This record gives sequence, structure tokens and C-alpha cells, in this order.
Amino acid sequence: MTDLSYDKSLHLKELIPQSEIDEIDCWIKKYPNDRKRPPIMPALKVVQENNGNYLTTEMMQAVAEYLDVPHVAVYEVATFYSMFNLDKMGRHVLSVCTNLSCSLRGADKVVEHLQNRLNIKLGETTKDGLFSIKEVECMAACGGAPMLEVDKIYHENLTEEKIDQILSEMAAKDLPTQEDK
Amino acid sequence: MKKFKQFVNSFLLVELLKGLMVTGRHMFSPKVTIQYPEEKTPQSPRFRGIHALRSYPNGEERCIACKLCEAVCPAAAITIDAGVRESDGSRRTTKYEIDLFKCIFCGFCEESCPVDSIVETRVFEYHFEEQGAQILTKEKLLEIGLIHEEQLAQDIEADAKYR
Amino acid sequence: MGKVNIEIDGKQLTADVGSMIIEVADEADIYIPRFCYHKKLSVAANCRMCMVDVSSLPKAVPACATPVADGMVIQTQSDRAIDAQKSVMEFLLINHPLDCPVCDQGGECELQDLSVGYGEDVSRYVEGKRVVKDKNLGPLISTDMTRCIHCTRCVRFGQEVVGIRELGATGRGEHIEIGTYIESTMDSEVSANIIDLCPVGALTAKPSRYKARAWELRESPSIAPHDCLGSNVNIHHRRGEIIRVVPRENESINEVWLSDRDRFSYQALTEGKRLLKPKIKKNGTWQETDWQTALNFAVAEMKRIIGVSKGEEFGTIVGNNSTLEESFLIQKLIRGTGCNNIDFRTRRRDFSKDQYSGVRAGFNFPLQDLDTMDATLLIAGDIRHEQPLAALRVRKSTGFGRAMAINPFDGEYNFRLYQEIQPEPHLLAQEFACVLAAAAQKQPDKINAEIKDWIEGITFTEQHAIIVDELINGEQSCILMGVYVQEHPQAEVVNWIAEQVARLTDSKWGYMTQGCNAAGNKMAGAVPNQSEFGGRATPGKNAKQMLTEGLKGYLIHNCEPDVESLWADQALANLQNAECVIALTSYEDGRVSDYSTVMLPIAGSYETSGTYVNVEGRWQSFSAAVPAPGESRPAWKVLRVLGNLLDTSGFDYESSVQIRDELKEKQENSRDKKESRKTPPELHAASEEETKRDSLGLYMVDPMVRRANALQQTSKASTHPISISRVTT
Amino acid sequence: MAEIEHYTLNFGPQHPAAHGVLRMILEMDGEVIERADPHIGLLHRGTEKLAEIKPYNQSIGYMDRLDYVSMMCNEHAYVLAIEKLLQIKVPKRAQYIRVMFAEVTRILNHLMWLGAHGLDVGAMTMFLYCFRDREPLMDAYEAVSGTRMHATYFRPGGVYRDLPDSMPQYDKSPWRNEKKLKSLNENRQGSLLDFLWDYTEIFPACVDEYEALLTENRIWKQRLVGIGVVSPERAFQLGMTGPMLRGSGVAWDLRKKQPYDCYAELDFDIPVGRNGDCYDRYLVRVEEMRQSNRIIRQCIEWLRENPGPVMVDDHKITPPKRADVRENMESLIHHFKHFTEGYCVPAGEAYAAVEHPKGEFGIYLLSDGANKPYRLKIRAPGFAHMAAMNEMAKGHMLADVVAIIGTMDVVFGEIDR
Repeated sequence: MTDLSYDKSLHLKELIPQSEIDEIDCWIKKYPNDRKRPPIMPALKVVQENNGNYLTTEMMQAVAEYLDVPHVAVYEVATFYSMFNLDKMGRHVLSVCTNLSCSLRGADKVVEHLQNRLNIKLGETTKDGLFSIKEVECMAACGGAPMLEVDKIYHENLTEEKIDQILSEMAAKDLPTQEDK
Repeated sequence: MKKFKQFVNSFLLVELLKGLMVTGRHMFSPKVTIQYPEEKTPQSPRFRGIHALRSYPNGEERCIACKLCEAVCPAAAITIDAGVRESDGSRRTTKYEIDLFKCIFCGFCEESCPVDSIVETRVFEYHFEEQGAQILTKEKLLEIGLIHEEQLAQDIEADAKYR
Repeated sequence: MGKVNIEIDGKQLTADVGSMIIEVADEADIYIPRFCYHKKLSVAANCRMCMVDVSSLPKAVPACATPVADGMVIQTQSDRAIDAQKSVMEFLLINHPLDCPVCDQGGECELQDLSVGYGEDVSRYVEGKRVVKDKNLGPLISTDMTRCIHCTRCVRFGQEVVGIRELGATGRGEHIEIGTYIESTMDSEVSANIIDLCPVGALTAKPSRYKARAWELRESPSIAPHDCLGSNVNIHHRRGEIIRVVPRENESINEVWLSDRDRFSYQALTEGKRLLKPKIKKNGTWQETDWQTALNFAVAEMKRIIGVSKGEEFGTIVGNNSTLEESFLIQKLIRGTGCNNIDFRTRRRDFSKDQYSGVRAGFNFPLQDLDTMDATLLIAGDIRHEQPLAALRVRKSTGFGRAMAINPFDGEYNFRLYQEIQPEPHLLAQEFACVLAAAAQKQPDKINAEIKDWIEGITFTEQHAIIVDELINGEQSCILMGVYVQEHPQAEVVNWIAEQVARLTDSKWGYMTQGCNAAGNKMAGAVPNQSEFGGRATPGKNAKQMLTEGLKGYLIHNCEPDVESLWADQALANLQNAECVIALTSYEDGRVSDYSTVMLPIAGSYETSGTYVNVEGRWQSFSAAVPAPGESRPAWKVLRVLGNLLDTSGFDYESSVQIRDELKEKQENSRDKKESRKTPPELHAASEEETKRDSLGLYMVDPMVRRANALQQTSKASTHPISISRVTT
Repeated sequence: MAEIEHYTLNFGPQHPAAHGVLRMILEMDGEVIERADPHIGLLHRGTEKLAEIKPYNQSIGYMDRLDYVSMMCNEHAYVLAIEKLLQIKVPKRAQYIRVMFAEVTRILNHLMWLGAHGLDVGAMTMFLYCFRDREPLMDAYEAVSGTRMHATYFRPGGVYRDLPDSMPQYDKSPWRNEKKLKSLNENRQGSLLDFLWDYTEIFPACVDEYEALLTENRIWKQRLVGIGVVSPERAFQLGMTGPMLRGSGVAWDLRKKQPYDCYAELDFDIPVGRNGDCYDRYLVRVEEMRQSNRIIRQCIEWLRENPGPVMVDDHKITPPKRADVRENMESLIHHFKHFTEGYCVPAGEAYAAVEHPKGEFGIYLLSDGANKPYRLKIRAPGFAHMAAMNEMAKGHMLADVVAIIGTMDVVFGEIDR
């Protein structure tokens, strides 16, 4: 397979510090030798955290090369899971579930409200770089639909008021940090 | 008595006179014939005459070479060659021919066409002057379509609710 | 394996423990609808179409992923099953675009069939449909990814069968897409099989795009003419034009697959510049003429040159892909005129065993056994590109067995090698000899004095010993020599070593050959030292001599020695300098019109009837699928008439079947002479110069493939698969 | 006395009284027919074989062309046979439409027959009147199907399209003033049903006219009475059906004996003859026209009251609505498959017969479960009648042969098929 955009010289070791490589190696050791795909997820996580919350194509390819798996296997993992971001994201990623249960319980209204509040569209980031909204598939919280996830916390049974509250809490949390800058 | 009556009737040519009365009456009733070709009998919007290929108002041919008409034609009168059109990569016919000697005017082609491209017009008066002229080529069909487009659109519109 | 009793739709069946419901149902001819399940691929169970009702379970279950259990009562037509099927069908169609009229799959689409057979007849879905961007997968496969139903057959094919994962399923839920993620083409040599696998119109063949509907096509069985496996194909043609070539299932040869080369080479016939009329070159310009004139001209020239030189100055080169019948006729014809220079092996350097050679085919075991080899030793070959489908079989065996290679070149393998030795090309035989030495040491009771002498002084390393161990320990093992071996100056030495190693390690052995009919050509006697079936013949010049020495006249049949022979440059010069070159060719482009004096148009593959003998020695006859264009005629007919005009006797055949039957009879009557060479060949270093030359590329092997446009546009066309040696360059 | 050989006369196939392409070898003793030997096959088109290579629906158009003066009746038998195999129930409205047009067809056929028979026997005027009265019915044909003859209108599962709400009208022309045009278009103001209703109002009077011209006419009677007498027993034995059988006094009508579609719900009578001669058969046919008129009127009344579907709502068998085809996937797929492959019919056999204007017209279908018939056999009434030619003509004069051919109402489309 010829990856036209792929630069063979790009190695994972050049992209992230040795300490991170060690962490990935540590994950690799946890799985049997002939099982190469399980470490993809932890490896991507390490790389993403190192890169400011998103992954580039080069990084995914470098991970694939490092783990000796087909490139596409890494793309599959990276695109499947909502915690991997493929574009530069805001500080807080609001992942709104629009899958069946949430949709039935009014996920489209949640999305609409968020879009109006933040004045951005799905998949975009606010100008101040604080928030991004992302549409995700089921996050297994159908019992509390509609739901969204932000900073690894699930917020369930959303109403417009609740969303406003979450947003203002987030913004408040960040204010000092912004001032620090 | 019956026999006598019969004899009288027969002798007086009653039944013949009755018949003559019928024909006589018709001498004075209005004519039922029309002055063809200046005058024509009415045609329903469903009329199935000679074929045409329709185009969109912007001049783009409707036919997408799906070949349903070719498949459904009971008389195998339609021949289509298809291919990728160079200019935009769309699916188009490179050849679309209807052999009118084979065609039985069943209307299945029109019925099967998903884009209302192949239609049957109201034209039933046509003739051929030489061998091979009975084959309607794509160009001829498109031309017929252009000439009758207004009528065709009307007819399809009129019949749309029944189909 | 244990057996269980189950019941499907009231039919009592016995099944193996562990088999899936769908397998048992298929065996019993009970059809269960499916999209993702394919007998040659792993079970994915992601289309959910094959839902059946199992009495003991509370919900309908997928038949492809539910193993049978004793006493299971399965219903495929119960309300619950039908409900499930209908729901799945509705779900699949929700995002399917309204493309049927413009979709090439229309009419042979599994989605259509199952929708009509198992789905509702009206949709309840009114919302917008999703759209997926098309991928560019190269010149062979055209995509319409919006139509994809995510059965992942194509993904699994790449992963499991080919071993090269090019496609993947990225995204999740509504955002799932099949593709390469990063724009890239599919380059595997068997990539187009995903066209057959795709149950919908997402992946279709680009060369035949929009050309025909399934219901217009006529199907004729035939044999693919590009590699020595003789893959079984069906030619789909319409009004005398080949529209596509698809695999014909044959478990013992090509299973259900087909290489891209076999699949798309037909383009040469339909789009190549075909020679439609006989042509004679007069004063440097070509003139079209009729058959009579052209044949008379050719005959007069042949008679003149053969007469003057007593046959010494006339040579006949037979193409690799000539049918058995053609080769037989041409050698009979040439020998009948008193000329003995005939050969088809334009890619052979080692003629040392010519006078002893028998007519055995390359393999002494069935091709199918490659699947189950515990150990496979590959000698110098690029099996992936030379015999793509054989590579799939070797790959299958590596699931449990081990593959090893002694290959002077950078091999591209689609399976893992357990051991790899990379000698310099000219030292191939020497390297292999070490294996023999190792084998001899391991099996001292099996060797004779001769071998003992022969391996005297040869040392071997640990690696050689491991290879031998594998071959010995494997319950089934084989040594497989690539096409390159037969091109090597020490081909006979390598062959001999292979035979000895195989004997010592109790393995099977075989060699791959160039073209589709090498075994047949040899049987037919298109070699300088023997006539049909090893019959006695006055020795003549071999291909190398004919092409490098320069003769006055040539008869070339269905080949282009200036491209495909090992001495292409010399061949070109000599052909140009010859007084007369009679070319039997299907195409008029290329240099053939430059150097030939008369061109006789012959039918291409699929346009003629004949027989190919594959590498296992399997005779596969076929008849013409489509008529030859213009005035071109099947070559056997041309040769038959030439035979009559040359006043040679025995040319009264009326059909190719008649020729084949005669040959079959001859084969039965001739006892394949045991290869009589007793003394082992001498082992000496070959010259570096002679071993350097590149092999033909994947899509360069014969005149037909070279003219197949789509194949020539692939990235594989420009590269020579065996090109650089890490050592020599 | 010198022995005199019978004179052999070749009658047809280009004779105007041969009703198409009948060729008869007549052996005559003077002018008396000793033996009549009909030769058939000049119009053979292999319809039965053609049907075997086409999906079911594609043969509907070929049914029209069997008895080409009673087009829809042929279609009727064919679609009934398919429906029998498919085991589907046709919507009531479709049944009424089909019955109405079957009766329209009967009138069309009988008018054609009457005109031609009259012409054969010497009553020129009849031909003109009959053709005049056929015209509105042809217009009705055209209004529903788009063609005046080969309608291809009946479909397995119903009929192609519902009856139109309006009738096409005459255009202005230099030949007619406003008033004349208005009177021409007078009966075309409403729907097709109104148009037909109008016709049924007038038609009985027309039949009276025909009768005034013929029934008591001495020449007509001289030519028909006592000609081609068939006893009821012989009629049975010869396989006669329809007016040929009823003319001999047997009250046998499939519409009554094995009612199909909605005939059971309609009120009509079966006329029968007494003597089994040409004249009785004439009387039977004339009365049948009156009965058909009655049936049509009942159908129109029912159809006016009961709108509804005219096609089975199962798109596995019938094509989906056109508007749906452009909008939903299932419909598009079913449309595509319907017009390319058609539908598969369960394996089995079926015989469906209708009371065709000429007699019992039957379609025997054998299906092997595929999308085209394994075998199709057409039972053409004319064929059995033709076989009685020799018996009916024997002993009659040459001129009577023409009357006998006429009374059989033969059409070679169905006999030769």
C-alpha cells in the first residue's frame, strides 16, 4: 500500500519523548507477543495527551509503524472512540450523544441549544478555544438520556437549564487559568 | 290468423320497408365521419404513439442508461449501449435505438422508465421511405422529444395521479 | 469431530460440532439470507441479515455466528425470523442511495435480491440519507461508498486472505466508512476480488463501468492465460464483446478468487489495437491483403529460406501462452519442412538437460496441497506477483505451518517468513546446496555415494539446518521454486538439488513456470530436442541460439521476443536484420510491425478453442467465448492451412478437439521417459552478469497483459517486482 | 355414364370472406360441398413459445394479439391464470373495471362480427352502422389504455391505471362551427364512466336498428335459417362453446357457471337458441349485446359509487407507485426488479377460462417457480369451431360456406396463435 502522504522517516521516537515511549512499551508488554493490536488504544492515548488533546495522521502512522500493525488498524481505533480527537479541539470537548435513546429524548434540542449558546456549529471550537462540541455515538448512558460528556464526566438527563449550568461552571473554572496566562 | 298475418306482412314487404325507413332516417341525420387529416379524433393523454426521448429544460438528456426499458421490452425492439460520458463521468447511453418494425407499442418502456425519459408521444402518423429508416436512433428520438416536449409534459402531468 | 442432530425448517440434519447454523443450512440447500457471511472469510456477524429462530432461545439469532447444538430446532421462516429479517432489511436500506438505475450492480445486486425476497415493499423512512465521499482505489476498482452497507467483506478479505490490510472500517455508528482513511490506491495483485465480494454496488469494476447489465451478459467458461495455475474463469460477454472476466469456482485451482491480471487482461482484446487483416510489408510499407495472398507469401518465404539453408537459417519462436494444439501443430509443421529450430523458452538460460528432459509438469503434487503444508521452502521467486493465487494458498498454510525462503531478491510476501536467506543471485545454487548438505547430514541413511561425493566440502549454517528440520518435521512439506529458478543459468542444478532435498526430507517439490502453458508446450514438442511427448527429434537450435545468433527467417507465434525474452535487445536487432519474419499476432502495435515482413492476424485468448496444461499437468480445455474480430482466425486454423500449403502431411484437422484427442491418445501411448540423467549436474559459480537481469514485471508477462490499459495504469505496472537485490546493487 | 370427379376449390387465404387467413380446400359436387378441409397456421406466431421466454407480465401484450377483436378478454384469461397461481385477491374495483371492459369488448367483438357477417351475406349497410357504433367503445379503450386496440391494460393483480376523470375532446376545426363542436363534445364533458353511460343509453336503440334491418329481412333469413345446423349433442361433442353452443340451445355460459371476478354479483341473462342454425346464432349474439349493455350499466353504477385501489397493494407482484419510486429505496428496488426480472410465480399449474365473445377462452399455465411460465397453453374457442367446418358445411352450397364461416366468428389470431 502506498500512502502518498506518508513520510517513512517519521518515527514515533521523534514525535514524543522517551518517557512516553517507555509507557507505550510498558503497555505492549502486558499483551501476548503475537497480539499486536491491543496496545493501540493506550498508545494513542499517550500520544494524544502528549500532543494537546488531538492526533495527527502522522502520529497515527507512527504508532502503527511502532506497533507493527497496518496503518488502517490504527485509523479504525482512532476514529471509533470518541475520546480520540482528530482535529485541534477546545479545552473542553462537549461530546453530545445523538444516538437512538438520546435522540428520542431530545438530543437534537441539546445540540441546538449548545450551538446557540456557544455560537458555533457541531465539530467547531469557540473562538476563545474553550469549548468544542462533538457529536458522538452511544456512550452507554441511555438510562439518563439525553446526555453529554465533558472532561470525562457524564452529565445526564439534560435540560436547557442544566446545560447552561454546566457551561457556566466550566467557564468559571477556567477563568483563573486564563487570567494566569 | 298468425299465418295470414305473416302472409300479408311478407306480401307487403313490411320488413323491407322497415329497414328502408332506418336507412332513410340516416340520410338526414348528421354525418358521423370527420374530415381527416384537417380534423382529428380526440386523443387521450395516455396515447401510445411513436417514441421520444425527453430532455430536461436545460437541454440535458434525461436518459441515464439504466436499461430497464431494454430489459422490459417484450419484442426486444430497444437496443442500448451505455458507457461513461467523458465530460462528467456520468452514466449515459452511447447508442439508443428503437426498431419500429419490432415495437408492439405496449408502453412498458414508458412505464418502466424511472426518469420519464423514454415516452410515447401522440404521433401516430409516420412513414418510412427507405430501408433502415424504421430504426429510431438516439438523435431522432431526442429530436422528437424536443418537438413534442410541451405536449408530453402536459400528458405526463395529466396522468401522474393514476400511476 | 462429534456430530449433533439438529432440525432446520422441519428437516432432520446431522452436523459437525462447532459448525455454524448457516453452514449446515447451506449444505442442506436451505437458503438463509446473508450479506456479511462468506464461506471463505471469517464470521463477522455484523449485517444481521441471517437471523433465524432457534426454539430454545428467546430472541432470533444470527445463523452465521451461532454454533449448532444437539437438538436445536431452527426455523428460517417463522414469524420471528421473518420479522427480524424484514427489520434488518429496512435498516440497511435507510441509508442506501436511490442509485439502482445508474448502479452497475443493478440486476445482480444481493441487496436488491434480498430486498425483494425478504424485505418490505415500501419504505417508512422519510428523513435525509447520509452521503459518503467516494474513495479513489486506483484504476481497477470504482467506488460509490454511499452504497456501502458495511458488511466488511472487503476488509476481511484484505486482512485474512491477502494478508495486506488496505481497507478498514473507520468511524462509528452513522459515521462508519469503509476506506483507506488516507487517500491511497489499492495495489494488491488480487485486489479486484473485492468487487465480487461486495454484495452491493459500492465496489465495482472500473474498466467495465456502465458497459452492460448482468441480464445482457452471456457466460462462457474459459481458462485464464497468464500464469501457470490455469485459473478457471467465466467470460461474460455481450454481442460478441467481452465485458468482464470473473472467477469460476474451482476449489483445486483458484478457489473463488482471481488475480487482477487474469481479471482485467481481456481489455487488450477489446481495446487493444487489433490486427484485423493479414498484412504484407512491401518496400517498407504495410499493405492489407487477403489470407490467400498472405499465406502464399509466407509459405514461399519459408520454403525459400529453409530450402537454401537446409533449415539451419530459419527459427520458430512459440509464445508462452500458445495452446497445446497450436504448439503441437506448429512443431509438426516446422519439423515437416525439415527445419528443427523451434522453442518456446525465451526466458531460459540453462539448456544443459535438454537432451534428457521428459515432459513432466512443474508440480508432482496437487496445487491444493499448498494449503496444508506444515513447511514450505520457497526458492528464488516472487510468488505473490508471479502466481498471485498460489501465494494466497501458501499464506493459508502459514496460519499453522511455516514458510521459508531462499531468495536472492527483495521479496514482497503477504505472509510471515520463518526463515529467510538472501544469497547473491549468482550463488543461488551454492546456497541451496548447503541445504542439501544439511539434509544429508540429518538423513544419513537415505543418501547414496553419489550425493555424498557431491556435497563433499559444502558447509552449512544453523539456518540451513533449521530449514531442513522444518522440512523433515513437517507432516507435509514442500519445496517450491519460483519462475526465476528456471531463468537461472544453473536451473538444472537447482532443480536437481530440490529433488534431492525433497527426497531426503520426504517433502514434495515443484517449480513454477513462465506463462500458462509451459507444460503443454513441452508436451506438444515445441522444444528443439524432442517432438510431442518426448518423441525423438533431430536436435535444433534453442531459443537463446535463435535469438542471439541471428537467422535469416523467423516464424514468431503469439509472442514478442523483443520484450519478453531474456535477450530482448539482441533479439530485436536480429529480428530487424532477418530477411523475413512471419508473425502470427493478434495485435499490430508494438515493434512487431517494425521487424516483421508479414503479419497474420490470429484470434486472441478467449477467442479460440484449445487446451492449457497447468503446472500440475492438468489438461484444461476451453472453447471460444467470443468470435475473433475482423479477419483474424484461431491460430490452429491458420497453422492447419499453413501445413497444407507447405505440403506437410497430417494436417486435416477439423476442430481443435480433434487435435486434442489425438494428443491425449499419444500421451496415453507414450510412457513418460524417466528422466534418464544419472550423474548429478556440476556445481559451479554462475557469472554475475548473467544473473543480474530483471524478471518481467507483473503486468509485462505476455502481449495480452502488456496491452491491458487498466492494468498498465496501476502502480504495480511500472515497477518490476523482482528488481533490486540488496546485495548486488 | 362417365365418372365425374369432384371439383376441388381452393378458398382463401386471400378471399375477403375468409376472415383473415383461412384457407379451405373445398371438394364440391357441382355447387354442393362434399368436404371442407380448413388449413390453418398462416398467422402462426408462436405466442405460446414466446411466452415461455419472457417474464409473465411481458406476455400481456401478446395476448391482445391473439383474438385481435376481443383484446381485453384475452388479457383477462391470462391475468386470471397468473392470479390463480399467485393466489392473490384482486381489489373489487379492479374486478368491476375488468368486467366492464370485458363486456365492452364483447360488444366490440359482436359489432365487428355482425358488420362482417352482414357484409359477407350481402347487407352492406350493417357494416357501416356497426363500425360507427364501435367507435365510442374504441375511444373508451384509448382513454384507459392509450391504444384503440392492443390495450395491455389488465395486469395480474388488477388493471394498470384507474379510469380517467375526463375524456379527451374534439378540437376546433375549420369544418365545424362552435355549435357543432359542442354537440360533438357533448358526451365527453364528464368522466369515462359518464361517456360510457351515455353510450349505454343510446346503444339499445342501435341494436333495435340492426334488428330492423336484419332480423325479419327475408334475404337475411333465406341465407341463414337452416344453414349449418348443429344439434346440442354434436355441439358438445365438437367442443363448441359460447354463442355456437348456446345457439344450439345449451345454456352454458362461464360467467354464470363458473363466475370469475365480479360476475356473480351482476344481473344478466343468457340467451339460447332453439334450432342451432346460423340464424339462431345471430339472434343469440344480438341479444348478448343487449345483455352486455346491461352489465356495463351495472358496472358503471357500482364504479361511480366505489372509488378505491385498482391494483393489489403488494409490490412484490405489482410495480410501486411512480411517485414512491423517486423517493424511497424499497420502491425503487421493487420497481427495478419488477421491470427487469418480473416476479416469481409459485410452482404449480392453473387453468383459467373466461366467457370470451367467441366461447371459452382458456389459459393453461404451468409454472416451475421461475419468473416465466414453464408452459403456456391457449385454449382458443375458434379452433374447436373451425374443426366443425366440414360437418357444418357438408351438403350446403358454396355460398353457404361464407355464411358458416361468418357464423363461427373466426379470428385467426387465436386459432393460429
